[in-house]
Amino acid sequence: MKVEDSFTVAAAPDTVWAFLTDPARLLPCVPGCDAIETIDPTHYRAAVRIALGPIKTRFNVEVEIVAQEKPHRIVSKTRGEEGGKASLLAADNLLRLVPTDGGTEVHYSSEAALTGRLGKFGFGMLKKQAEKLGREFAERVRAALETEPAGAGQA
Amino acid sequence: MDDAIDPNRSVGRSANRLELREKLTGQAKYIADLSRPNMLHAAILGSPHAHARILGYDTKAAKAVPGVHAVLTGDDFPDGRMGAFVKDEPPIAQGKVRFIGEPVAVVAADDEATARRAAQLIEVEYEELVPVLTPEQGLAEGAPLVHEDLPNYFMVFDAIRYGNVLSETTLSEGDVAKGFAEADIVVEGEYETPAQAHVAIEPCGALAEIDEQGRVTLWSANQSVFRVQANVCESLKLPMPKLRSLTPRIGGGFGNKMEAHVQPLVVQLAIVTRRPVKLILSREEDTETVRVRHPFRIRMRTGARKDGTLVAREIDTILDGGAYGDDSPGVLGYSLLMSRGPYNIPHVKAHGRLVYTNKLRSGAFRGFGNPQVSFAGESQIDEIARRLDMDPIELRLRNAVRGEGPWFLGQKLASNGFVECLETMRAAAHWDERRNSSPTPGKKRGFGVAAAAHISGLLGTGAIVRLLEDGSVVLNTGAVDIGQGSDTILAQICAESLKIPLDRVAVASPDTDGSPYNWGTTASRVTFTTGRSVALAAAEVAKQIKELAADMLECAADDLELRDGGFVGIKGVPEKQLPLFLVSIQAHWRRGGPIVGHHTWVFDRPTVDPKRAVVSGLPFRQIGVYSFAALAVEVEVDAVTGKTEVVKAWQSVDVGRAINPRSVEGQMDGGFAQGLGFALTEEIVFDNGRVVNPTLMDYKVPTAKDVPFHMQTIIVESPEPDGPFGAKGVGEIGLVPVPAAVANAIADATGARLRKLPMTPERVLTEMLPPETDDDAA
Amino acid sequence: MSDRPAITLTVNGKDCTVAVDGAETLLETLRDRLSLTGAKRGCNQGVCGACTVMIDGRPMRSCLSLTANCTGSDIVTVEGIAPNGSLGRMQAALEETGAVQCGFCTSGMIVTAEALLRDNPHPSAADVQAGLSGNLCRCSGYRMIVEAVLLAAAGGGESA
Amino acid sequence: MNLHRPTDLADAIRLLAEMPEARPLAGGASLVAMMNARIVEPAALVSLARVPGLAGITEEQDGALRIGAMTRHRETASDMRLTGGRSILRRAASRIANPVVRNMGTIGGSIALADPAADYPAALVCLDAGIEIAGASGTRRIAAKDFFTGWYETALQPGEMAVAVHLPPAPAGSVGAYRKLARIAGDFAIVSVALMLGAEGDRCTTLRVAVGACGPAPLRLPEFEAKLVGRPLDALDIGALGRALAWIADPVDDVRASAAYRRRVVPRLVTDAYERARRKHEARR
Repeated sequence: MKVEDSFTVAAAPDTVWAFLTDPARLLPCVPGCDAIETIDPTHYRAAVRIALGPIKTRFNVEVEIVAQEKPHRIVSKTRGEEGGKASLLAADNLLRLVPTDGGTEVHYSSEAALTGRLGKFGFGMLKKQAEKLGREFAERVRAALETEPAGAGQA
Repeated sequence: MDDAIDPNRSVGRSANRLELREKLTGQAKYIADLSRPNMLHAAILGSPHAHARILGYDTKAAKAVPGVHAVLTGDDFPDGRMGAFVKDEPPIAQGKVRFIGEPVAVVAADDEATARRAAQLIEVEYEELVPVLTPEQGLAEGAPLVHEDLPNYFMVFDAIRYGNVLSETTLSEGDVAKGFAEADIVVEGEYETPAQAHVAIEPCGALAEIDEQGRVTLWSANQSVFRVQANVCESLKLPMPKLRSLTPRIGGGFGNKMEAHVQPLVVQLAIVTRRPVKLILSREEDTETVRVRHPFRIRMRTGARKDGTLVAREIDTILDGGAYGDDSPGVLGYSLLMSRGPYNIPHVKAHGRLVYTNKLRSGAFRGFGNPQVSFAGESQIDEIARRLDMDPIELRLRNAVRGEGPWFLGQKLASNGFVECLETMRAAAHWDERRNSSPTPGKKRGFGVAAAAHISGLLGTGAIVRLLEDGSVVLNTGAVDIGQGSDTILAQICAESLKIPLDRVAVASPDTDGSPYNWGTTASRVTFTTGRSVALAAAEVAKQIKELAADMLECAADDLELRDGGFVGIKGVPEKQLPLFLVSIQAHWRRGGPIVGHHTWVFDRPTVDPKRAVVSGLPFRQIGVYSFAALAVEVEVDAVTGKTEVVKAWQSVDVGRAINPRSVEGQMDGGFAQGLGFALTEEIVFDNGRVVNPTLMDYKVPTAKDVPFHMQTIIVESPEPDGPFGAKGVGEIGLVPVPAAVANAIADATGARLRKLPMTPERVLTEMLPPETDDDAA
Repeated sequence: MSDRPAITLTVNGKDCTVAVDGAETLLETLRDRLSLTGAKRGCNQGVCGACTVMIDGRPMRSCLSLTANCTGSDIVTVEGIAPNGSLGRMQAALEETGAVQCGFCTSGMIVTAEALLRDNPHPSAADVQAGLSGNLCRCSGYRMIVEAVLLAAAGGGESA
Repeated sequence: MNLHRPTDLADAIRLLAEMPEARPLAGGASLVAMMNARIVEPAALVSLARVPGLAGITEEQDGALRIGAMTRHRETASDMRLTGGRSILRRAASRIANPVVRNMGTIGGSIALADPAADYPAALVCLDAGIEIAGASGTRRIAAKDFFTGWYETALQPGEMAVAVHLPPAPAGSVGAYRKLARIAGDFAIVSVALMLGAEGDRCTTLRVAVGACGPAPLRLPEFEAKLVGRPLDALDIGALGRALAWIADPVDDVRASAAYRRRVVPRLVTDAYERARRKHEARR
């Protein structure tokens, strides 16, 4: 299942990069996420609440930064599981920042696979839900960056 | 129906199933209905990855769950390898996982819920590998290997194998370049068919029990107790006498239960726990982990002269074999053998490659590769007819293989009712007057035909017929009745051979201890090959009866005959006869011992005539005899949505001799319905190797409302000298022509030529009306 | 673990008391506790129809019915369609037409068809096709099963 | 897991309020299927089987029909009071799954699950139905169009349950059409269209069109419908409404069909449903 989209932020790529690589500032933008734990600069751990229609569950996920090229692209892997491994999530993600007039275009794509009990739930709906979460994330990132005083993130 | 029943005539009569009453009253026992004292229940942990190395297991938490008796991983299994053509499959994933859902660990516990809960607590450490998700990826330069050990695997034939290619087969006759040069028109196309799920309504399962000597008795949903025995013993490195394989009633097979599913897992659990262990797959597990019909990509071109004479055909196919070899090399070879179709085409070249991928294995499924190539071939015949403005039945008649053929590669046909099939189908369907009625408003109506041939035969069979003290008979063949009715048909052949009423024949349940070898209920073979063994074994019994009766009646054995109702008497002297029970008693207590007839038989006429054909990589030397069929369908395509409905169907089938006409119709009806699903709705969808639609909510098979009630079968009888009473097989052929007939009817209705299955409303509408033409909606 | 209250239901005319967890389905109770294995598990999602039984006079999916929710209900399974040794009209008609192949769908098919005939004594073929559309059969292509229902409706296959 | 079988509505509501992890159990056709697949594992169930007053269809003083939450699809599919424009609901009910499942499934259970591809949502939104909801703080009623809020999401708050559907009288002389495209008999819809048409002579007086299975909730464009009201039936640009509905559609790509196909089929099915309704109207005159 591939999810991809892009959004534009009125901030320079460096600013966006700094924001997206700072767990503390990123945290409030991730829907359903209460904490991000930094294991080391390329490994993070988080718990995410997910609601899929009648299903309400939590995934424990680990994100590994596989490659990065500041401030252009981040390649990462997400691996997660529900409690008791009823479902497993695996995603390969690519984030690209492209400078535009007065801002940055953020492209993201993720090739994700969900196996186990939730993998049996309507495939189309999962993708919609993932897209929706992506849009919420984008909305929050933009809101955060565009309302922040200029340069706040560069400290 | 033939209601005036002569109890002494069994062949040609639509006798009821021997086991009918138990099925009508809910008493028939299938694998899930069996249980043994102290039985444990098993559950599987499946792989979440399509391709990964297994680095280690942690089973502590699972073992600590109260009620859990064993937790086994790949480390706890012997490292044997099983497979019908290539020994490439371990009993459980070892070292590597090769498809999502592949069992990596199993648990036995007091109940199913506990076993499932414990299975989820098993930790497996993986190193993910790049998966091969399509055959094209598998063929690419530098592709990761699904089986690094392929060159070292034992194979039962001299396969051409390299990289991810498990088998490459090439068959040719004549000179295709020359043939195409002679053609006035050439049709060419690329065809695609999906993975289809068998959906036997009974999911797979098995129950194993071990005795104090360490011998295991195994009941399982299967199509061959002998293939079960071979697969379990090979994969678990178990001496064959250590395993006895039995069968309960089977709730449909269609190929899904031919090779192994969970049998090695439950046997190993029984060995380790020393207790009976049962495992019944859920519908989703069955769909995700057992096997599917091979997806094919077929490039085909066919050349014809202006007068409709076919001159050349060339086929190139790629088969998605999935993660293990299973029956795949056979499917490849057989599909190519069938790719010429039942036509005389002088110049033919067929080439195919079978590629490993990191997906659920493909295997045997009713039709065995033939429905896929027939979809392409019979679509092209239709296109040629359209291009030449010829009637499609006429075109087929003009090119039909007649008389003794030969078939592609040179085998001569001893029976051939193909032309009669086409003609009787044409008459039944009122084909020439088909446009006389008007279609339903809002629907585009079309008519399509397709033809098919299919073999019945292959490999070893035997039969033992034993005369009981009272003159009745017990028949033991080892052939598993998977629901298609073979027990009844074999009993009919036996009864008729001995001139005794059908109710005097009992059929022994297959048992690897006591039954003669039977390769399996597959390849439309049981009536033809096992039936032949039954007839020969019964003849042996008749011979012994006559020898003994000759002494008792003081005459020559040659002067004796079997008489209706269970008698043996002197020819021409009606009053001189003995009931069989007297002969049997004499045998049991006085002389020679009980009368037992035993016969084995295998079809052994060669498939290839080396003077005609050039062949490489073909996995069989002799295959069987040919049944024929012709099908016409009437479809209605919804002009608004593109949804296709088949409203009527007429099919003719040459079965040599219908031992049980109603069972013949049952096979043809059922094959048609399964073919209809393949044509219109059924497709296992993979997403990065994961089966997206394993449930019956998402994977849709036809319901009573989707299959036409108006479905007529005409039985053609062109007796096969090798067959019992002239009979040939009918188990698969009904499915074979359906996709092409429907595609041809859609083309007739709408002008749209569909080359990809299933022919969903979306695909039909897209071909019917290119998207840009849309706004003038209905 | 929750407590397992004992509940009573009538199965094929007999009162049965079972102690079940709230999540236990009637299909499990029938098969595992009452040894009535005529109803089959084909999908456990209510799609295939092999588990169909009569609950309070209506055919329902036993795999979608929770036993604890059937307290006091009257259940009839294929084993209870006709008294011992005899066949109901639908069973007799299936015998007559030879529609049965593997038999795995047969129990559910019989229960559904019995109710169909009760509600619509003179169905058309299309009525029967619609009425049986929730009972999957992979062997027969349905034609002979539909014929059997029509035969039963016509009074054929009436049996001892 | 405990199954509670309260015998009055207040008890049921109280149980649901006391146990936030409990779920109400109606016919079980969807919930038990999901439990069997371990997709949901509720801590407790509150069965509505013995709650009086929840099953059945009753006529109210204003001519509205009240369909209790526990009314089975079978009953809704055969209630002959559902005529004229309201026949849409009867037809939608008759297309759900198959006869056996229709003996089990209920309207309340179906709408509470809010599967976007189910048959009721579009029909109810087309019919301007109201949903009666009960909770610890009493009952409230909201319009069907506000009830379906997202993918499998509804306006039900924790502890609340839908207790009835209210169908207002359809305009006199209105007719309905329900067009469902599905792969196989009884499958969920690829696209469904519910359309109500009222006319005086040749002039359209009412037009309502709701499209199902093409987004998180049924699609409707009341302002666009209003623009077409008053037009002559044979000069009413139904295709434009269909295209507008396709434009706002947000369908899924799944095993039933692609999103692109669903969008493409919407105007075609809307037009076809309109033509069917128009023929019914003509036949009445």
